[in-house]
Amino acid sequence: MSEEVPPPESLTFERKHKSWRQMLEPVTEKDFKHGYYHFWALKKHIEPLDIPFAREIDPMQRDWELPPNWKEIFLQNFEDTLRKNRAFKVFMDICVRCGACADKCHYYLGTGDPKNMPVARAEIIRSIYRRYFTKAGRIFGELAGARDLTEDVIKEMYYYFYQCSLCRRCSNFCPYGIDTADIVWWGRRLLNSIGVTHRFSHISIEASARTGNHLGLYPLGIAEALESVAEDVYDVTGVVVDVPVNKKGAEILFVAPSADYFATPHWFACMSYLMLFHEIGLDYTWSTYASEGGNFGTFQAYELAQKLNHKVYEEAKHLGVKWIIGGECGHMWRDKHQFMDTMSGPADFLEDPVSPITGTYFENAADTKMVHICEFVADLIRHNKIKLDKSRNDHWKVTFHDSCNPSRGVGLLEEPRFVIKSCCNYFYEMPEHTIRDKTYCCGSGGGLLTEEIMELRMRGGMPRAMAAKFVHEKYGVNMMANICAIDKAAFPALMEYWKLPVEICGIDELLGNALIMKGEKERETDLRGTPYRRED
Amino acid sequence: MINPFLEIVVPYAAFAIFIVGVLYRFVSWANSAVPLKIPTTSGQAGTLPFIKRSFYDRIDSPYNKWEVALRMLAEVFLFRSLFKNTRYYQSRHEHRDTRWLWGFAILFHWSFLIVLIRHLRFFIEPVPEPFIYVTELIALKIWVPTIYITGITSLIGLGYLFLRRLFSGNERTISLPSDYLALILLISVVVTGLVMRYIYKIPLAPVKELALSLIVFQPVAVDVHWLFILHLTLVSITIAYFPFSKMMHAGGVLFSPTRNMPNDNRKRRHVNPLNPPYHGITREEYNEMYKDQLEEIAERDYNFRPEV
Amino acid sequence: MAELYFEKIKGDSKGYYALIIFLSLVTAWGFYGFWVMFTQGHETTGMTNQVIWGIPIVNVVYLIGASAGSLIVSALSGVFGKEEYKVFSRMAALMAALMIMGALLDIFLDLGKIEHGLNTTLYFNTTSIFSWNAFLYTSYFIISVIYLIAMFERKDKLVKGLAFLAVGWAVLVHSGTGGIIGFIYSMELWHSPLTAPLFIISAIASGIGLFIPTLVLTFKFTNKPLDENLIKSLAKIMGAMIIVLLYMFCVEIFTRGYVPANLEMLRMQLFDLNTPFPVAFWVLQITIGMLIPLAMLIFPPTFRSVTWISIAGLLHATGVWFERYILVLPGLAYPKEVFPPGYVMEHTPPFEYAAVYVPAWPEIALNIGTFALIFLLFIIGLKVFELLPKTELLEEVSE
Amino acid sequence: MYSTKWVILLIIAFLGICFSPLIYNVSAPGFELEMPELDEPEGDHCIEDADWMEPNHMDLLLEMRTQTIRDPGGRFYESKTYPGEVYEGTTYQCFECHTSKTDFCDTCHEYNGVSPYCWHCHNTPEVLEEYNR
Amino acid sequence: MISRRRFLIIAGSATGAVLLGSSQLEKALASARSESSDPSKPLWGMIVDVDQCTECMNQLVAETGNPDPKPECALACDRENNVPEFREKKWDPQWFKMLKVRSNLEGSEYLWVPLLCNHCRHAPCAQVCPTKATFVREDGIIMIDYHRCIGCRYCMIACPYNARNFNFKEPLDGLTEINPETDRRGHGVVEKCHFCVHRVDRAVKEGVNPTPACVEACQKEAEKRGFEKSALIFGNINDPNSEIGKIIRTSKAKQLRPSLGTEPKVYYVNL
Repeated sequence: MSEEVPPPESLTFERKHKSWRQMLEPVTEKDFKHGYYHFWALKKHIEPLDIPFAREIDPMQRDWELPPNWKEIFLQNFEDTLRKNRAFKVFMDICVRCGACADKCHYYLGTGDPKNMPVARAEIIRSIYRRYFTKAGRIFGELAGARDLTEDVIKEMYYYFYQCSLCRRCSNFCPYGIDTADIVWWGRRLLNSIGVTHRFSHISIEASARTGNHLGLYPLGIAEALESVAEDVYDVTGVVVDVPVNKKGAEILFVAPSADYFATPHWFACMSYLMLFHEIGLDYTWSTYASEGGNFGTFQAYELAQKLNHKVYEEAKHLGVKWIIGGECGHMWRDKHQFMDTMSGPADFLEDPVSPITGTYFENAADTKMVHICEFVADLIRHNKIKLDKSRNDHWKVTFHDSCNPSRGVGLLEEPRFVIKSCCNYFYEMPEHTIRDKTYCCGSGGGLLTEEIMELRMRGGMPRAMAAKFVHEKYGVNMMANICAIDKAAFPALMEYWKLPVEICGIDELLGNALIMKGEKERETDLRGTPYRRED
Repeated sequence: MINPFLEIVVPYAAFAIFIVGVLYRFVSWANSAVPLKIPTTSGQAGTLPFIKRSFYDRIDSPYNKWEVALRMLAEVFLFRSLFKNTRYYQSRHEHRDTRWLWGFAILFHWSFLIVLIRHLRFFIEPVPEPFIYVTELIALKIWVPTIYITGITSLIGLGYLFLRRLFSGNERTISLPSDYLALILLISVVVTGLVMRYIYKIPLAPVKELALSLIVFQPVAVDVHWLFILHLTLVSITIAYFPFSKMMHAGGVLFSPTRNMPNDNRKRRHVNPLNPPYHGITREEYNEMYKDQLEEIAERDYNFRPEV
Repeated sequence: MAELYFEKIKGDSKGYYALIIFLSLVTAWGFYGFWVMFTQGHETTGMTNQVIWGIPIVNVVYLIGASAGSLIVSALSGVFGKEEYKVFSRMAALMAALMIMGALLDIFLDLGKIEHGLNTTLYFNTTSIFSWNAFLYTSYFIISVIYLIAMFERKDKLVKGLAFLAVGWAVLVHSGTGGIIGFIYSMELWHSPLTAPLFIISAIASGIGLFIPTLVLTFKFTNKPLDENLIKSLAKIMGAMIIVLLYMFCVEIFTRGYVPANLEMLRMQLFDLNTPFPVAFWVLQITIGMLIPLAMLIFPPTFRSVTWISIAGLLHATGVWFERYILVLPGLAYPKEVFPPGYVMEHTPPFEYAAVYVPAWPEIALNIGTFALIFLLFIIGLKVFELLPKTELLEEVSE
Repeated sequence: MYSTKWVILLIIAFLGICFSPLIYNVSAPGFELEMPELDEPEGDHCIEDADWMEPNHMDLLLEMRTQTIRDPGGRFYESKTYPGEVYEGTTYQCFECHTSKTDFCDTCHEYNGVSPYCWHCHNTPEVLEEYNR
Repeated sequence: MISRRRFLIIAGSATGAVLLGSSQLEKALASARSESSDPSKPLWGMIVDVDQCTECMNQLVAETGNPDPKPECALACDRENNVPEFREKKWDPQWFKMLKVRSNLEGSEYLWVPLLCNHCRHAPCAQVCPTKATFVREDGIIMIDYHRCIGCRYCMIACPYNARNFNFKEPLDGLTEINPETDRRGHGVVEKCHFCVHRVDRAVKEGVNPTPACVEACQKEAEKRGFEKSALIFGNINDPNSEIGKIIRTSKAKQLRPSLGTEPKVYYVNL
């Protein structure tokens, strides 16, 4: 990776200021930069997903082999989208180009490319809207900011819609609440309709549609992966924990992103789920059919999102559980919070989410019946149902990275902080404008967690890295907690690239470290094997 | 100068276009479905009782419709989101609050609103005494040849909005001719108004007579000054342009799903009227596909215990 | 020195909101007082055709002084190179801007025809010190605001330049304000070349005096560690200024008193117990306002404690308010000697010896409301702007 | 149409605001489209051309007032429309022809929603009548 | 240590300020010296014969039994200029005050001395007015532009003669009769005697000698009481042949508070 991406010292962030006419000229494959554009989707991935016109090309080639009537299809779908989505239609109409969103986008800050301003990103498609769906655009053309739909425009859309991580930071600052992420999301769906799409997320969507998880693991593979997580738990704590899988009649279904039992540092968070559930004696089960909380469909299209999140409810019905707990994941929680109930609900076959340990009724999840692990844990801690030894995390000076989706899509800000403060002695916030609702993206969300755009990811992660650098230099922070699987995957590379000795963890890992279990041996290392210093 | 066309036909046409256009816009927006409840949550959501939510959290992440109403009011009248604006200093990788845009935007919008309200004196008869008193008070009447501050401040606000489009690099890049057009129209309306008020004074009684006759639909072509006809024509152009331009953001903000919906997604289900049916592998198909493996899991009694 | 970062306060505690509400109510009361004055005329005040300026003007003079004091604290780092004072610079600059704003507001709301008030900007009378002051005050306010913005934007060189400019301007503003009193040759008790320097000295002293308790309380309520040595050296500056002040009072009174014609008016100001002036002068200004604070600064046990220093500062700030009172009012209360020496005028009211002036409630409301407004905006400012130094690092070290 | 209830509410509010002047005018007692006739002044003509006076009288008053106060000879204003005719620069000069403030000044000012405050200090026939009975 | 460069900057700006200030001063001095004494350019002034006033007032006191009566001249002023009268003396605006003065020696007799605006040549009020609402007219009358006055009351403080009054309340409340020819004032502005400027202007236009209301009343009163001459004389100081011009040129007339250098145009004889 590193040999492809220029080192951080050599990056420049010069902002180019084009004229409005230049902005209307599409960026085509001639200007595509290596490290910025995505690989093309493979037939085998998108054909099972009913995405039409599957073909395998190189985006750098001149001819994109668009279907002959692509324009009609695109405009037809455009009109359909306007009818189906009020947000999209309103956002097409009401932008005043005040520029409040411009320097809110981490990709704009990282690349200086004016088309990466959220407003300009939306203008890419808005110019088409004006040309074909408004009178002013039809009559005045370029003067009204309208332009014809050409193959070049499609190329530009492909290039820039896949340079957005759907983090919604711009939406937070827009005086009209224009959500560029929403525009890009529906824009990607439009591109899908003419077979223009990228490779990365479709691999996972296809796998998840088939096997239930993004990694394409088969049921036994999942169970055995979880078993080895339990082995690691034994190694550290000396406690043998059970891992219920597909257990019918359990009270609670637990859904986590599949990376949790596959990748590090997700793994350590998974260990502490097992430890926690064992410790409080929760009657729960993992599932192999709904083995994935994450939903890469939410990066692509409504239908694909629905395809993936439907399984959670179907599995809950099948296993006859009462309600559901979801693990740490960012876009998963946007999906579970804002999408799943609408797309696949209602979940009236489940019971009210009441914590069997504390008796707390999770009123805010009354209809979806799905509770975030942080809410669940915060409730346990609040009622003193688990014993915690904060000093076991003393070797970590922790900061918390609000992942975009839980903060701007769910509003989950205080619970994670409550959990961290209960588990750690040293907790420091990053600068005010980079946390909570103003949090920065890791630079790799929204389907961008792919190797070929490493430079874009490193540049886009720059603001977050700088915030981390600030607390690292000021307080000696060496651990960045978060509640997002993509963050956990993206940050180690980002921190390495920006030369920050900051480790990444899920906040449940901190919980697992601090959790005092019945019958545990004296721990010599924390969950990730870092030995505790002996004071001899 | 009597000109029935400019005095009667143009204003009526413009007003009709304005009303019909705005209603058309409202209805066309309303004709689109709202597939998802997607509020931007800029604060702590409603959650467990011991998690404190401050007043700002209630505005920024509303949990019920009252809090949504509060959020919309703050958004419409105080430009709440714009108030949170920050600036990124690339050289130091540092953020600061920046409220210039907010300040001048709010200066313009409020001043202009007050100017509009004060214009009511031309459209109503008899003008109630308290109305004059109150509007003069809020319009900040000062000096002995009276000057209403709001007229001046709305021009200052517009001037700032215009100049930033010219001189700020980001702004120049994203500004379209239509952005300038809207500003130029408003500026010319304000300038002609100010000229008539302070520099080249024109008889008022015919103006009021014309305005009244228009508003009660008994149009009379009155002999008014050409400056006023210019003002009236510019206003007509502006309001006729209104529904088809970005100025429609005034109504659009009310339709913005990221702001006008409560963040109670998991508490109350949002129904998508056009929700497509599920296409994909059902649990039964899945059972078929991975029969062997699932059976093995069943054999282990659905419980995996590490061997130690 | 490592770069200093500043932060806002969270400001969502109950106490904060209670304070906001309390100060807003007081401000509203002050505004009501103004409204009564505005709609019913100055008959609602205690002023007369003889004592034509009352405590609102005393307040104006006081606030301008305090503003300069604050600004000088703020500029200590920029102008005098005392980097350690940078922690206060933003707060102090905001305080300075707010106080000059309060002064402008007071002077404006005390006008008889407020709706004509902006005429001062249209017509400029070069021979009028008041006209110059209208220009100086507004420009001073603008300079301190720009200075503040420059600090927010971290334009260090600009900040330094502006600090020089602002301090220079503060001296000008004070000389100007001194001129308002000192230039008036129709009244012996006002006409004095010493007024301008005396003004600057007491401005520094009272500005620091008022700023110390504000600072100590702000740091206390925001749980920030405060370097006591900084407060102590500020207090030392204040002490030195008090000594200079006492000296200048002596010079002024003796110079005046040497003229036989002035003896009677000095007797009224200093010894006539039928007037409020001797008490205001000897007890409130000299003893409580100067001598006791000075003693507290000299006496080691009290000098060691920041609380006592704050009290000393507060006492001195109060004392200087009465100094302004003595500066403005006795001159007005002593009738002008219109006829040649040797004549006695049978004084008809209100042109009489020791003319009575008892402030009425609208004036008092206006005064108190102004202070409430200043502190209201100050605590709102703490929430909105990055004013307070980030000091967790210090905590870390002390652990 | 979706969320019909809210949209209809919005449309009603919008139309209500747009047509509020009409609604007020229709419902207000004493609505008159044209300005009521002004009191016929005595004398042949105004200081300057009457048509010019209508929009510009305040400027003339302002100019006359400045001259009257500031110029030793400025109290007397020579008409530009009618050369040779000299008028004294007091507001009371106006009332020699326009014998009523209520029927002349106020009629027009009220119609146009203007409230000058000359009469807080300057005398009007009405005040004189009240005080000099 | 102050650097050389900084020193130069400071020194430069200080010199500039001094130069600017001195040129202003010179201009002011020049204007003070070049006072015109062209008879055709009138400079209005007044002479008060204190003996006559005392005589008249003593008679008036004897007639009315009121120790502090308001003489005809003051009443005429009130009527002419719509000066209100209020019961609370501290707010009562008096343009023309009749004051009781005596020598400070035991047993001296009282004099009655009228005090009105002294119309100084170098008027402190005009000097300090921040808006030039108070100014010295070419013919020497100190005028107040009430439309411009902001009510700051600094002029009252600067006036050495207590000649100015502030409108603490609405004058209409204290009026019983209104002279249509002059304005009233609103509350919140400062007012004072202006030598009945409307009479002066009219007289100048007609080419006759102006008489302010008080002077006219004084003449009538003198006639009534059978005095040889009236106590108040108004006229053009620049004209050596006018009555006032002659008296002033006898050098017997005194100004009040001459040490201030305000040079009033109201002169007192027999004071």
